[in-house]
Amino acid sequence: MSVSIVPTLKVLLPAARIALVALIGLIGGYYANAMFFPGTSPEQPIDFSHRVHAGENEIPCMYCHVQARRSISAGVPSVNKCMGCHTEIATDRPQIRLLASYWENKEPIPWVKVHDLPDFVHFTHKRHVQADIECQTCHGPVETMDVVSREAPVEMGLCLNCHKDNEVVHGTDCWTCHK
Amino acid sequence: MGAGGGFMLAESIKHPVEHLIPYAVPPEEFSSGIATWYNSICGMCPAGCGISVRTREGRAKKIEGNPSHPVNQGRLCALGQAGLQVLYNPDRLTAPMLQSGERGSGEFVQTTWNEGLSEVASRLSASTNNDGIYFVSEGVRGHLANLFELFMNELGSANLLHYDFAHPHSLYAANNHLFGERQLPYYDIRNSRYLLSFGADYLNDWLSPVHHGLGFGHSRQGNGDARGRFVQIEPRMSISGASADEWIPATPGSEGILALGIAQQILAGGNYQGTDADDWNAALATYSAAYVEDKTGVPADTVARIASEFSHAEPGLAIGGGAAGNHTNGVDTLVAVNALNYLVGNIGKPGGVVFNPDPVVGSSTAGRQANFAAMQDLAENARQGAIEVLIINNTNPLFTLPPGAGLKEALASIPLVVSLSSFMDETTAMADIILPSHTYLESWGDDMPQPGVGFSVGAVSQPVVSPLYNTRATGDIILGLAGKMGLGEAMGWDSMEDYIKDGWRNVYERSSPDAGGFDSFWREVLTSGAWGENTRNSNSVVIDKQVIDNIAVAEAEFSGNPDEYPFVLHPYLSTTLYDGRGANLPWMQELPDPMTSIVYGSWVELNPQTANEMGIQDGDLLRITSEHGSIEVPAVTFPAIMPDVVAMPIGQGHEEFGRYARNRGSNPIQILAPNMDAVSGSLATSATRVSLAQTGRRAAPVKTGGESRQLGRNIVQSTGADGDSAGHSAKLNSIPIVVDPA
Amino acid sequence: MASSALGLFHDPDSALKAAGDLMHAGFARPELLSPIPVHGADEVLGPKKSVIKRFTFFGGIFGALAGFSLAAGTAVLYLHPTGGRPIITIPPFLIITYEMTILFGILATVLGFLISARLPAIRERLYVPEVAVDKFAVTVVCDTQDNFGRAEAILCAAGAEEVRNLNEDGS
Amino acid sequence: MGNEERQMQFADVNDDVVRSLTETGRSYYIALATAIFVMLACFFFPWFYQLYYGIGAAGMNHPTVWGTYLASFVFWIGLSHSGTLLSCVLHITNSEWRKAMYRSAEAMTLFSLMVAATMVMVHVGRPWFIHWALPYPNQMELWPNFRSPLMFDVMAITTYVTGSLIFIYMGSIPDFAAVRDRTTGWRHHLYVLLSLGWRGTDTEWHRLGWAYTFLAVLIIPLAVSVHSIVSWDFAMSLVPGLHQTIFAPYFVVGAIYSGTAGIVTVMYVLRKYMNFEHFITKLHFDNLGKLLLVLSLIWTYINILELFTGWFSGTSTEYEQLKYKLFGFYAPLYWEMILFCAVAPLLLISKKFRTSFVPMLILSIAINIGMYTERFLIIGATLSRQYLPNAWRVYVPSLVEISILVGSLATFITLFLLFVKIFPSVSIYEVKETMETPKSKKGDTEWQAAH
Amino acid sequence: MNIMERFISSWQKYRKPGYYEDFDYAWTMSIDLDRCTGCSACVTACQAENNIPIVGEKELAKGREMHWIRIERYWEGEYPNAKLKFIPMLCQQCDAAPCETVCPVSATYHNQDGLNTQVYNRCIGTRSCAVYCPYEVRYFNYNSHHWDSPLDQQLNPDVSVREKGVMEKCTFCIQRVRQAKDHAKDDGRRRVQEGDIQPACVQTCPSEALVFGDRKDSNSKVAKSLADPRAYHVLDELNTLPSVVYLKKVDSDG
Repeated sequence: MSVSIVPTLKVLLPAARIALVALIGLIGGYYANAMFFPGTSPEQPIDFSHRVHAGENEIPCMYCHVQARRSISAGVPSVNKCMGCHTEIATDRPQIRLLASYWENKEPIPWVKVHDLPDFVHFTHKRHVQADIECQTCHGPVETMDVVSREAPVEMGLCLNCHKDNEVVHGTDCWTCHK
Repeated sequence: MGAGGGFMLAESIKHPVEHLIPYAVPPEEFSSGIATWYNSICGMCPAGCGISVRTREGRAKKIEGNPSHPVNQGRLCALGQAGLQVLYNPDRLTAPMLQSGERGSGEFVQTTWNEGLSEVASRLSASTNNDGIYFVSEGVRGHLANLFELFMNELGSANLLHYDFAHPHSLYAANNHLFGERQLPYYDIRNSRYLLSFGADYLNDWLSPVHHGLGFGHSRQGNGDARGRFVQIEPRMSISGASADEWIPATPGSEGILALGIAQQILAGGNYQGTDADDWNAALATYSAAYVEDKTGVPADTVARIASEFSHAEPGLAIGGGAAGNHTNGVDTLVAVNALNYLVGNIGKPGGVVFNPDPVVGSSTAGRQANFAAMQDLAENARQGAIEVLIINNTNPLFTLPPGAGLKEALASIPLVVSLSSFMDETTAMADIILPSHTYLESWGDDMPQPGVGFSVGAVSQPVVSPLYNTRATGDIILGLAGKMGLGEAMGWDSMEDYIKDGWRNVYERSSPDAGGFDSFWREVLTSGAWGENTRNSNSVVIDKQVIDNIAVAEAEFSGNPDEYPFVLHPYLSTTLYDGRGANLPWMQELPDPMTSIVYGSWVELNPQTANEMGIQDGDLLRITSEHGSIEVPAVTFPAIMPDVVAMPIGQGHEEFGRYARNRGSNPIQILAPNMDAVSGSLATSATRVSLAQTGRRAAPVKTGGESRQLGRNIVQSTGADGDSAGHSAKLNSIPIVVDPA
Repeated sequence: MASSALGLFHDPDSALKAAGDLMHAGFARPELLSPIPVHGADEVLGPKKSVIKRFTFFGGIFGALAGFSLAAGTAVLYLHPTGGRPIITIPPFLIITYEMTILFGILATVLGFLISARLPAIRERLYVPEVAVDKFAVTVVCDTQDNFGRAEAILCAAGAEEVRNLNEDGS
Repeated sequence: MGNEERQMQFADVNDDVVRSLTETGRSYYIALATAIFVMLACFFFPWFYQLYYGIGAAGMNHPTVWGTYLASFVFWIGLSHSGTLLSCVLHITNSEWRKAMYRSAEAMTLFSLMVAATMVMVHVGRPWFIHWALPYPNQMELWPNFRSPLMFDVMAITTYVTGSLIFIYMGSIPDFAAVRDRTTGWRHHLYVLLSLGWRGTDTEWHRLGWAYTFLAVLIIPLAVSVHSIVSWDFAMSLVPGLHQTIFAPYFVVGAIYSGTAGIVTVMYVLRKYMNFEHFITKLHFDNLGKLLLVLSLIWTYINILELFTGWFSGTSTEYEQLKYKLFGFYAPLYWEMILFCAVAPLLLISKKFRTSFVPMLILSIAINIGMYTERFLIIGATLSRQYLPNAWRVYVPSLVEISILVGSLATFITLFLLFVKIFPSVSIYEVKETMETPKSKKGDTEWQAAH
Repeated sequence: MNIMERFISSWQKYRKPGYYEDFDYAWTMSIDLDRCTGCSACVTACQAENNIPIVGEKELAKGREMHWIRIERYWEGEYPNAKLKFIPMLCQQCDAAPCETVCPVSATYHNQDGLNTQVYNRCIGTRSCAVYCPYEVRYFNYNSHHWDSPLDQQLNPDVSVREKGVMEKCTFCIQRVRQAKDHAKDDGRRRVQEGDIQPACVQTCPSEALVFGDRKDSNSKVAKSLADPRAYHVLDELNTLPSVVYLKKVDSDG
C-alpha cells in the first residue's frame, strides 16, 4: 500500500505541462501583441519626417510647436504654417503636393496623436519647457526619427521619478497632475 | 490558444487612437490650451446684465458676469449661467424650414436661406395693405429695436409689438402717472436702509435681480453697523420674502390699500412736511388704520409701526410689482407705492428713486410694449382677417397668453406666419416659415439696460463662438429681407455689425473723442463690454394737485365667485425657468427650486392648515379648476402662504420646446381669466379664483431636499440684531439639544 | 535493504505493550500506527519534544515586525496626510500588526508541523491500510532474519493478531 | 453517542463516511444543478448587468450610499463565525460532543467567508480596480491607506480565510488518509495528495495534536478581531446610531449568534440527507440550543443598551435616530428582528424544544433572517437619518440587490454541496475517539506496572 | 534621499496632529448667511465649471443628485410667522476630515493647499467616505452620465469627466487654484495673492455672500470673517475643523 505522493504527482505531470504551456502562451501573447502592433508609431496622414526638419535642417522645436512655452498643449502647427515654407521649398515632392492639396481645400490635417495622456491627467508643456526640461526627456530623440514613435513609457512612474529626482515642490501631490 | 488569448487581451485593453486636428488657418487670438474671454450681454432675461464668456479651442465653456458692467458688476444669476445650454441645446433649429403639412402638424422641410428669405420677402411686398403686416418680437433694445422700427416704417406698418410676459406694464404706467417718467427709475436698494417691497420679488425676477442682489448684500452687511431692514408684503412668501426680515401677508389685491394706509399713517404722524401735505391728507383721509386692517388683514398697529419705521429710516425705499401689480387695480397699487417714496422724499436721492436718462442709443421702446390688450387686439384683427403676415421673433405668446386671448384660433386665419425663433416652441410650431436666428452668444447686438442704473449705460454683445448651425442673426435676417425687398437705400448695411458700429459712432461723438479715433474706442468698448458716463441726475419732482386728489386704490376684482372658487390663484415666475424660457435647459430643470427643493415638473403650494382641512397630503394630485379651465398638479404644503391663496410657478407645461421641456408639469396661465388692469391694460395674472379637488391619484414631485425642519440641530444659526449674542460659536463645540422633537 | 516486522493489534493497549517489550529487547524505536491518537504512547516510546511551538512563536514575531513595517513603511513611502492624523499612526497600525502576527503565526505553525512530522511523504513508507480503520500496528526495523523471528515472537506474545515481514517500500 | 441501535464499530464509521463521499444519489445531482443554476441566474447575471450599468442598478441613493450588499457582507462574515471559532473553543476545552459536527461547521466558515469576499466585489463601484486595496509594489508607487478600517478588513479577512482553510485541512488529513485507502481512480489521486502520505504513526499524531492546538489558540482571537474590525467599518464613522463603542462586542455576539444558528441548520440538513443519524444526535442539538439561548440573551441585552444610550443622550441626532428605528419607515423590520432574535429563542428554555429537530431547524432559520434584518437596519435605517435633515432620504433595495442576495445564498449552497463530496463531512478519527476504544482480549495490563 | 532619512524626516514632520499649520495655504470659504438669498446661482455656476452631469428626472427621483454645492432650506415657525432660512452646503474641506482616513486607497487625502482632495482616477468606489462625511457633500456616480450632443461641447477641459463608480465632491475649484499658481509663477511671485482665486460659486454670488481666500494671510477677507463674532462652523461639535466658516444670520426680530 503506497503513501507517497510522488506517483500521483507523476500522473498529474502532463496536465501540469499543458497548464504551464498555456500560461506561458498567455503571457507571451500579451507582450507579442505589443511587438506586432505597438501603436507607438502610428500611420500619419502625411509622412512628415522630424529627422529632416528637426535633425538635418535643425529647425528648433518651438518654431513649429509655438505654444509649448506658453500653453498647456504644445500645439500642432496649422497648415498655413507648413505652407509658409513649402510654397517655395521642395514643392515637387509627392508628400508636399499632398500637403498642398490639403491647403488648397483649406482642410486641416488629421494627425494621429502619438503621446496621448489619459483625460484625467493635467500636464502643462508651459511649466516643463520653462523649467528647461529637454523635449527629448519625454518624447525621445524625435530629431532622429522619420516616423515619430513613443520611446519612453509615458506612465505615472516616469512623471513621479522625474518629479522626485528634481525635488519638484509638491511634485508628488496627486492634484498637481490629476484633475 | 493561450497566446491568442493573451493577444486579444492586450488588443482589447489598448488605448483608443486620438487625433490632433489643427486649424487650416487659425483665427487670430486663438491658441489651443489657452482660454479666451469675450465680453457680451446676457440675453436670458430683460435685465441686460453684462457677461464675459470663457472659450477654449473655440468652444464656449463658462459664462460669468462682466465685472465692468454696472448692472451686475461681475455677478450672474443661475439662468444667465445656463445660457450656454441655449447655445449648445440639442433641440435647436439648425436651418430655415418651410411648413410641409398642416399648420401646427409639426411637419417641416429644410430649405435654403435664399429661398426662405425671398419667399417671405415676396409675401411681404405682395401684401395689399401695409397695416396687415405684424411684427411681434421679444422685448429687444438698442439697435435691434431701431432696426425693427426702421424695417416696419419702410414696410409702412405701425404694427410692431414687443411682447414679454413679464414686462411690468403697470409699473411703467404708474411711474408715468405719478412722475411723468416714460421709463423706469433706478431703485437704489444698495444705499437704502429700509426696503418696503409690495409683492416685488426683487431678488428673483423683478426688473434686475442680480443688481438687486448686489444691493441687498451691501445693504445687509456692506456698510458697517448700519444694517438695512427688508420688509416684504405679499400673499405667498417669495425668495425675497424669505430673505426679508419681516414677511407680511396681505389679502391679494389689497397691497395698494396697505400702501395708502401707511402713507396716511406717515401723514398722521406728521412725518411729511411738504407744501402739499393738506392735499395728501385730504386724499388719504379714508385710509385709516382700521379701514386698512379690515381690507388687508394686516393689524392696525403693524401698519402704524411700519409707517413710522419707514418714514424714519434714512432713507427708506418702497418698491412694488410682481403680484401686487398684476391685479385689476395694479396701477393704482403701484401709484400708491410710489406715493410712499414721494412722501418720505427719497426721490433723486441715493437709496431712493433715481430717474434714468434717455437711452444712449435707440429710442425707448416703451410705446411698443405689447400688453395683454394689444395682444387681444392682434388676435381680434387676425380673426377679422386684417392680418396678412405675422412675423414672430423669439417670443412665445401661445405659451404665455391665457387661452382667453384666443390667439391660437386667430393664427389659423393669418395667411402667413413667420418665426425667427431658435427653438421649436409652441408659437414657432404654428409657423409656415421658420428662419432660425442665432442665439445671443453667436450674434452682434447692443443694449441699453432698462431700468438703467441711474446713468447712461450702453453695452455691446459680440459673437463668442462661430455659429454652430446654418442660422443667422436676427438683425441680419431683417437686413436680408430688406435687401430682397429692395429697401437697400434706406437700410443699406450689409450686416448687423456695421449697423451697430454706425450707431455707436454717435456714442463716440458724445463721449469725449480721444486721439485713437473711433476704431480704438470701439475696441475698448468691445474689450470692456460696457460703456457709460457717470452722470446721475438727481432731479426731484412736483406732483400736481389733481393727481394727488385722485389717488385711490380700487377694490381688486377677481373672476369666479368666492363660494364656488374659494382660492385665489397666485401664479409666480419660476425661480429657475423664468417665464418658461428656461424649461428647455437641463441645468435649469435640475436646479432645485430654493423654496421647495423640487426639480422637474410643477406643483401647487397651499397652506398646511388648508391642506389639513381638505385632507390633502403632500404629493396628492389635485385638480385646479377656474372658470376658464382646469389643470392637474401635485400638491405641496407651503408654510408661508395665506390660507385662501394657492400659488403655482409658471414655466412648465410646454407642449413643444424640445426634449427637456415637452410634456412636463402644467402651465397655470392656461386657466387664467383674461382680466386686465383697467389703466395699463396688462394681464391681471393674480385675479383668478380657483377651486381644488382631489383626483385620488398621487404624483409626488421630485424633491432633492428631505426633512425641512432643523429639529433643534442649530445648522442655520442666527444671532440678535446687535450681533453680540453667542460669542464666537466656532470655538463652542456645542452639542445641540432637542428643542422640539416634532 | 532493511526489512521490518509489523504486528497488527486489535487494541491500543496490547500494541503499546508490544512496543514496550520491543524496546526492552533492544530493538530500534518501534513505530506505532493507529487510527486514533493513542494515549500513553509517550510513556512507552519515550517523550517527544515538539519544535512546533518555536515555529509558531518566531512566526508570530516575524509577522508582527513585518506587519508594522508594512504599514509604517508604505505610509512613509508616499505621504498621504489624512484626517489630521500623524503619518505613522500607531493605533490603526497596531491592528495591522496584530493581524499579520496571527497570519504568520499560522503559516509558521503549518510549516513546523510539516517539517517535524516529515510530511509530505516523498519516499514510500511502511503502511498497512487497516490502521486507518480499526487496527493498531507496531512496526520495528529488523535487519536480520533471526531479529525478525525475535520481534515476531515478542509481537505475538503481546497478542498480535497477525505479523508481517515488510520492506521499507511496503512490499 | 452512536449507540442507539447496535454498538457502532470503528469500521462502520469509515464505511459511512466513505459512502457519503463516493455513493451519490440522483437527489444530490438535482440539488447541485438547481443550486448552480440559481447561482448563475440570480448572482452572476445581475452582477454583470450591474458592472455594465453601474452601481445605479441597486437602489442606493445620495445619503444612503451603502445598502444590502454591505449588509450581506456583514451577514456572511457573521455566519462564518462560530464555525471555526466554536470548533476552536470546544477543541481547547476538549468537549466531546464537538467532534461529530465541527468539520461541517468549519466548512460553513470557509464558504461564507468566500461568499462575503464576493459581496465586496459586488459592493464597490469599480471592482476592476479592487487590487489597489492590496499592498503590492507598482509603478505608481502607491500603497493602500492602512489607517482605513476597510484596510483592517482586508488584512483581517485574508488572515481569517487562510486560517480557517488551514485549520479545516489540518483536521482532515488523517481522514483523507482513511479515505485514500478506500478509493480508486481520480479520487484516489486526489486523496493521496491531500493526505500528504499520512500514516498515523505516533509521531504524526503527536505533531498534529500540537499544531492543531496552536492553530486553535491563534484562531480564537483572530475570529474575535475580525468581526470587531467589521463593526469598526461602521463604528469609526460619525453617523449617529453607528458611532458607538458597544458595536464591536455587539457584532461579535451577533456573529456567533447567527453562526451558531447556521450550524444548527447545517446539522439538520446533514443529519437528514447524508444519513449521519449515528453521529449527529439529540445531544448536539441540545448543546447548540443552550448556546443559542445564551447568545440570544446577550444579544438582546446589547440591543437594549443601544436603545437606552440613544435615548439617554438626548441629542437631537441620537434621539431622531432612535425614534426612526422604532417607529419610522423601517420599524416593521425592526420589530420583526426583535421577534425572531430576542423573543422566539426564549423557547429554547425547554429541553423538549431543544431536542426536537424540526422546530430547531425553523428557529435557526428564523434567527438568521432576523440577523440579516439587523445588518440591513444598521445600514439602511442609520444612513438615511444623519446630521443634516435636509439630506434625509429613505432607501429601498432594488430587484437586482434582492436577486443578488438570493444568488449569494445559492453560491454558498453550491460550495457546500461540492464540499460534502470531497471532504469527509464528519471527522472519522475524532468520532472514533468519542467511541470506546477496543479493550485487550486478555485484559491483563500488568505489563504497565513493569515499566 | 534614502528611505531611512525620508522615514525619519516625514515621521518628525507629521508626528503631531495640527501639522496642517505648516502647509502652504489654508484655503477657506466664508459664507454670510445674512447675505445669502438662496438664489442658487452658485449651484449652476458650479455645475457649469465642474462638468457636473445632468442626472435626469428618473435618477433624481431615486435621490441621486450630484450638485456639489446645494442650498439647504429650513423652515421655522408656522404661518403667519413662518421663516425660511437658506444655507449653502458644500464640501467643508475639513482639517480633521473623517472621509480621508477611511479611504482604503488614499484616493482622498489632505494636500498642501489644505484641501481635501478627491482623486477620481484612484477611487474604487467603496463609498465609505460618503458615509463618514457628516455633511453629506460627497456624491457618487451611480452610472456613467452622458451629455446629449452638442451639450458636451460645453465641458470644461480642465476638469475630468467622472465615470461610473467614482465618488466626487467640491474641490474648491482646484483647476482655478492651479491656474492662479501658474500665473503667479509667470509673474515671478512665490505665493498666490488675495483675490487671485475665486471658485465659480464665489465668483458668481450676486449678494456677495460667499468669500474665498487664504486664512493664513492674516489680512485676507476670510481671516477677518473668522474673527467675526457671527462666525461658526456647522456641526462644530463633531470637531472636524471645517475650512468653510459660516456667518450667522442676523435675526432682527430676536
